Amino acid sequence: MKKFINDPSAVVTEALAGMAAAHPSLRVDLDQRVVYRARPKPDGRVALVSGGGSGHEPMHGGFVGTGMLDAACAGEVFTSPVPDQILAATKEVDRGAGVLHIVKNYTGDVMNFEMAAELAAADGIEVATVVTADDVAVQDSTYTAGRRGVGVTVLLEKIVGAAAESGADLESLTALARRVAEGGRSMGVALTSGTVPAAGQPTFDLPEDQMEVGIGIHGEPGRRREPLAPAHEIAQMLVEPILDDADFTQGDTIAFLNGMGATPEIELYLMYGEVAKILADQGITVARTLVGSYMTSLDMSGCSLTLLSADDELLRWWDAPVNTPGLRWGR
Amino acid sequence: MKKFINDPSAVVTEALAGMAAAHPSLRVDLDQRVVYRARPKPDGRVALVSGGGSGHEPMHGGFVGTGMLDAACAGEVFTSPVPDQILAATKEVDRGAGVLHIVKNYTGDVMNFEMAAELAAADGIEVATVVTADDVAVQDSTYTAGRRGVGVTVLLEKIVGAAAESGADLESLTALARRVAEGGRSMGVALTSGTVPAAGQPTFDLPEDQMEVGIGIHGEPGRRREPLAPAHEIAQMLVEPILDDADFTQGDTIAFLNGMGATPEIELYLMYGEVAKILADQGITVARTLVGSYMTSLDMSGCSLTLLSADDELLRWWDAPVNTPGLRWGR
Amino acid sequence: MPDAWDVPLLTEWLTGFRDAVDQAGEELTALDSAIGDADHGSNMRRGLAAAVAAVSQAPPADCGAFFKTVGMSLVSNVGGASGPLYGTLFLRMGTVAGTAGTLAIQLFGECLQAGLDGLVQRGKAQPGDKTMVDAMLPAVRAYDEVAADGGPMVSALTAAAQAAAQGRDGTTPMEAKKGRASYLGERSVGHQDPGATSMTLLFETAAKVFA
Amino acid sequence: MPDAWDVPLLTEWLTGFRDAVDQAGEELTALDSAIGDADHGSNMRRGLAAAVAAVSQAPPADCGAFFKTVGMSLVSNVGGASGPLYGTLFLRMGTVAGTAGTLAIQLFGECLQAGLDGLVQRGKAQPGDKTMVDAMLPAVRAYDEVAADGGPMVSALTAAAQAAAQGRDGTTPMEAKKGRASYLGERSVGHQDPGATSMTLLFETAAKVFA
Ligand SMILES: Nc1ncnc2c1ncn2[C@@H]1O[C@H](COP(=O)(O)OP(=O)(O)O)[C@@H](O)[C@H]1O
Ligand SMILES: Nc1ncnc2c1ncn2[C@@H]1O[C@H](COP(=O)(O)OP(=O)(O)O)[C@@H](O)[C@H]1O
Ligand SMILES: [Mg+2]
Ligand SMILES: [Mg+2]
Ligand SMILES: [Mg+2]
Ligand SMILES: [Mg+2]
Repeated sequence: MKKFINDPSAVVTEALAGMAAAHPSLRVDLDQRVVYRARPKPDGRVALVSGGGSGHEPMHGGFVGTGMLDAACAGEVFTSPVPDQILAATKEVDRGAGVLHIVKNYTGDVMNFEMAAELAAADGIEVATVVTADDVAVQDSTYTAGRRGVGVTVLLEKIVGAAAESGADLESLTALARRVAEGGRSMGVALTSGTVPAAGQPTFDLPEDQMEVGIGIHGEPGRRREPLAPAHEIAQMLVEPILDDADFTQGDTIAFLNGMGATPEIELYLMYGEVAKILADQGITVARTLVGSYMTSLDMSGCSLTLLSADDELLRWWDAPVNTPGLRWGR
Repeated sequence: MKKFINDPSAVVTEALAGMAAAHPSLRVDLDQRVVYRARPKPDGRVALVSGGGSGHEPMHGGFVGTGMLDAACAGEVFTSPVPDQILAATKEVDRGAGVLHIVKNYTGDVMNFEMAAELAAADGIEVATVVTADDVAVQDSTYTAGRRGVGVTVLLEKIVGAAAESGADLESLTALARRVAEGGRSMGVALTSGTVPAAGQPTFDLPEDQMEVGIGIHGEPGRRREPLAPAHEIAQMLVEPILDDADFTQGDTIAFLNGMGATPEIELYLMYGEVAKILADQGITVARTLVGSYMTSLDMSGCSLTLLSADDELLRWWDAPVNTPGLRWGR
Repeated sequence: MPDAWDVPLLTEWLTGFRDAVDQAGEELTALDSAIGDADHGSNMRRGLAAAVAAVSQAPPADCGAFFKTVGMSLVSNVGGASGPLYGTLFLRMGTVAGTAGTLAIQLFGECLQAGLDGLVQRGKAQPGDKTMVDAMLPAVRAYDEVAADGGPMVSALTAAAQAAAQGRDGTTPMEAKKGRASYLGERSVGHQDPGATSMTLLFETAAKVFA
Repeated sequence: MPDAWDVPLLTEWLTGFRDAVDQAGEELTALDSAIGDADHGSNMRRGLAAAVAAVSQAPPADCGAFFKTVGMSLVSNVGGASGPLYGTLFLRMGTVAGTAGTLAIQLFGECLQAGLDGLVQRGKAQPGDKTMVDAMLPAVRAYDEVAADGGPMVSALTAAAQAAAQGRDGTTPMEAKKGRASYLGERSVGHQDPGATSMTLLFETAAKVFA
């Protein structure tokens, strides 16, 4: 294991300390492991809280700031945060207009946020929850844990964060969030496994000529192994299952090509070029694009594609100013 | 070699095509391999041109946009661009007020830019050149190739880009650029070698328990090998030679911790936390911080630290709006 | 020795479970590596260390308080799926136990049933989904059968532990429908469920307390 | 056969050099891997392919035009350090050659000296800095000595090739002061310079044209 770390069990807290040192716009509670805005939003606005296991940076702590999240709870590496963290964050950011929890669909995340929401409700805070579940590699069914929440989470936090900044109420924000969650689909592929610091060795072995297709963001193996393929074929493997699952030919689409942590930008751009060609061939209008490593899986080499159906309202929120360490544009 | 590529010899052009597809704010000349702003700056403003080998993304193409570069020339992977590209870019962006070439100190880069500048001058375009040479791992001497230009290049492009936007003339921009180049120092370390696509295998072998200290950004071996150390010791190895070389205790400092391409953000932040502690102990006032992978070395795992002495003017230009794919803040 | 739980015996159970998980930690993580994310061992270790610390720092006054302290410690320190699941299990046992100083065979059976109900309500797993439910459900059934015949406790707990182990073994051929293993689809077949494995340790330790 | 260069002979030299570099490409890149960035072979191959294409597409009218076409092709297609260096070398030879249809031993010597001057001016390397200068400088000196004695061309070029090879071998123990190898400091000692190696091929090929 070759990593810039000290003690494997202290990685999360030490990385949060570095974030705090780097970003005066953030306030980091190192005990509770919660990242807050240094300047909370005004009273009467709905607050957004997200969180999850660590190792996905910049998600979620890097998305705290004007136009996006109010707080992010950092769990152990690849382990969801505990209800105490989420409750503390929820109480801290509530401005009297309620709090929206943005949760990725993993059993642990869902349950820990659920317990925190129950506790917050008992404290008189109005909490609504949206769960993202956009990974088409997993078959959807009410009898299973369902699909994983992946790339659409980033887009949702941006879009709903902008709407929250404008003063929308909890009900309409929740409806907007559900609309985003339902309109997004993702698919990922890995060239190498990541290494969990506490484990000390790669989660799986992958030969030089193989890749994992249909991965999530926790260094887990995918749905199947395939021989390593040229970029244009991999692009096809990403786009096809998404289009098989949902129609993106009507209206506009936001395309998000995400790096898994160890993929250099030159390769991401090359992949995006291949994806863009296929999307154009399929008659899909890409209105906005995001290419970069925004939702990572430690030092895994790989990428995921997310497509999101976007009407004019969504695009307007997408274009609205955002000022976080991980995503920043506009005023 | 596990990479998202098709033909190793087509990597640069295909990645540029992806960049063009992802960023409507850019115009990419795929024949000449030059990245331009889609909307050129107004007449009478000095234009900034940079460039170098590919494989360092987002540098330089990702820094084209308002408040930073006007054009970036992309060479083959780790090979400086040819004078034709630089000349074409220089002619294209000249708004009648002259063009500043920002060149990293490598024999090839310096000579190719020099030839282009001679040809541009012959065409009646006023060209000034600034060369960055901030890498303290290499001994400075007028009898050698001198130090490599590394991290300070990113800071310089931001700072001088902002000043150029404001309408400063070529002479004062050149003076400002020299001041930035002289005030910056960098030091880097690698945990793994990168792989040049055309070569197909890692440039050097590095055992699991070793690291290279004093690396540049071309996947080359460093000045020496050391046993792999905990993050706080590595931070010391980065800070010490910089402070041995220049004094940063007077006035403000901009600190830039850069990832080399395959280093995940959680590790970068952890490293920055260690660096920040040492800088504070040494009485250095970090006024601004940049943490991220802005000047990479393909898929190398590693990081570099750059410190830049900054007075109020430099900080003002640093804070000024910038809108490029790689660096974006303010209006 | 009375045929009922009290706070000292519950404490013995908890520390015994902590020791068993400490010893099996590598195995639990290895099982979780194959079909999950390689942390079930470290999750349970972290949570049980906190639970043991909590009950020894402020010894609970009654059985209900004991279960609640354990449940809250697990919820607050584990995270992931097993934190809320084991946590809810103990919290619900605490609700039924209330201020009782001892739990005889009947009342303890009601506690177990409440815990199981809480676990299923929280996790929504069906039998056959390849989860800890596949160990706990048969365990509670087996306990109830012996309890209906009047005990003694050691027999009920021993029957429960055996049924749990059988249930655990039964998870191996299952295709997971809940938890992370479900993402693997058919690739999850042929691996024993880590949560069912730790759940079996819980019942085996309980039987030992009365043996 | 006249004892002077003309455009067909220069073309033979160029294609011969292209072939030699093609064949030695792996070796040049391997040398550059050890103390540089592993691209000298591919850089030179790319540039010489373009130069050969350029002169065959539009055959130059005179020796000066020939050298300028080659020089421009190298400058425009190689990049890195070797592009401007080899490019400048040929461009300067072209300036001296001018509109001459043939280059006899004296004039060709002046061309070489101008090329060397251009190379040194561009790269600012001193003898002993472990660069291509360490092969070219002794080669030009050796050529001049034979030329001062009146030739013939083949003797002057053979002497030059031998001196280049000797200079190339002499780079191995040097510590690099210029180019990428200089970043390695003492780690550069014990490796032969790639640029001096390709430069030696240039002179060896020239000698073969008249052999
Ligand atoms: N919905 C569920 N209902 C019951 N048990 C579950 C459920 N989901 C997961 N589990 C149990 O949790 C175990 C995994 O726990 P652990 O590894 O600690 O959490 P995580 O899956 O979040 O990493 C599984 O082996 C399974 O027995
Ligand atoms: N300043 C210089 N003067 C003369 N020759 C140089 C100089 N710098 C480098 N060289 C030569 O260039 C060769 C390397 O060429 P090449 O690998 O093609 O370019 P780069 O170093 O840019 O990758 C070196 O082996 C050396 O002979
Ligand atoms: Mg987990
Ligand atoms: Mg090179
Ligand atoms: Mg797990
Ligand atoms: Mg080279």
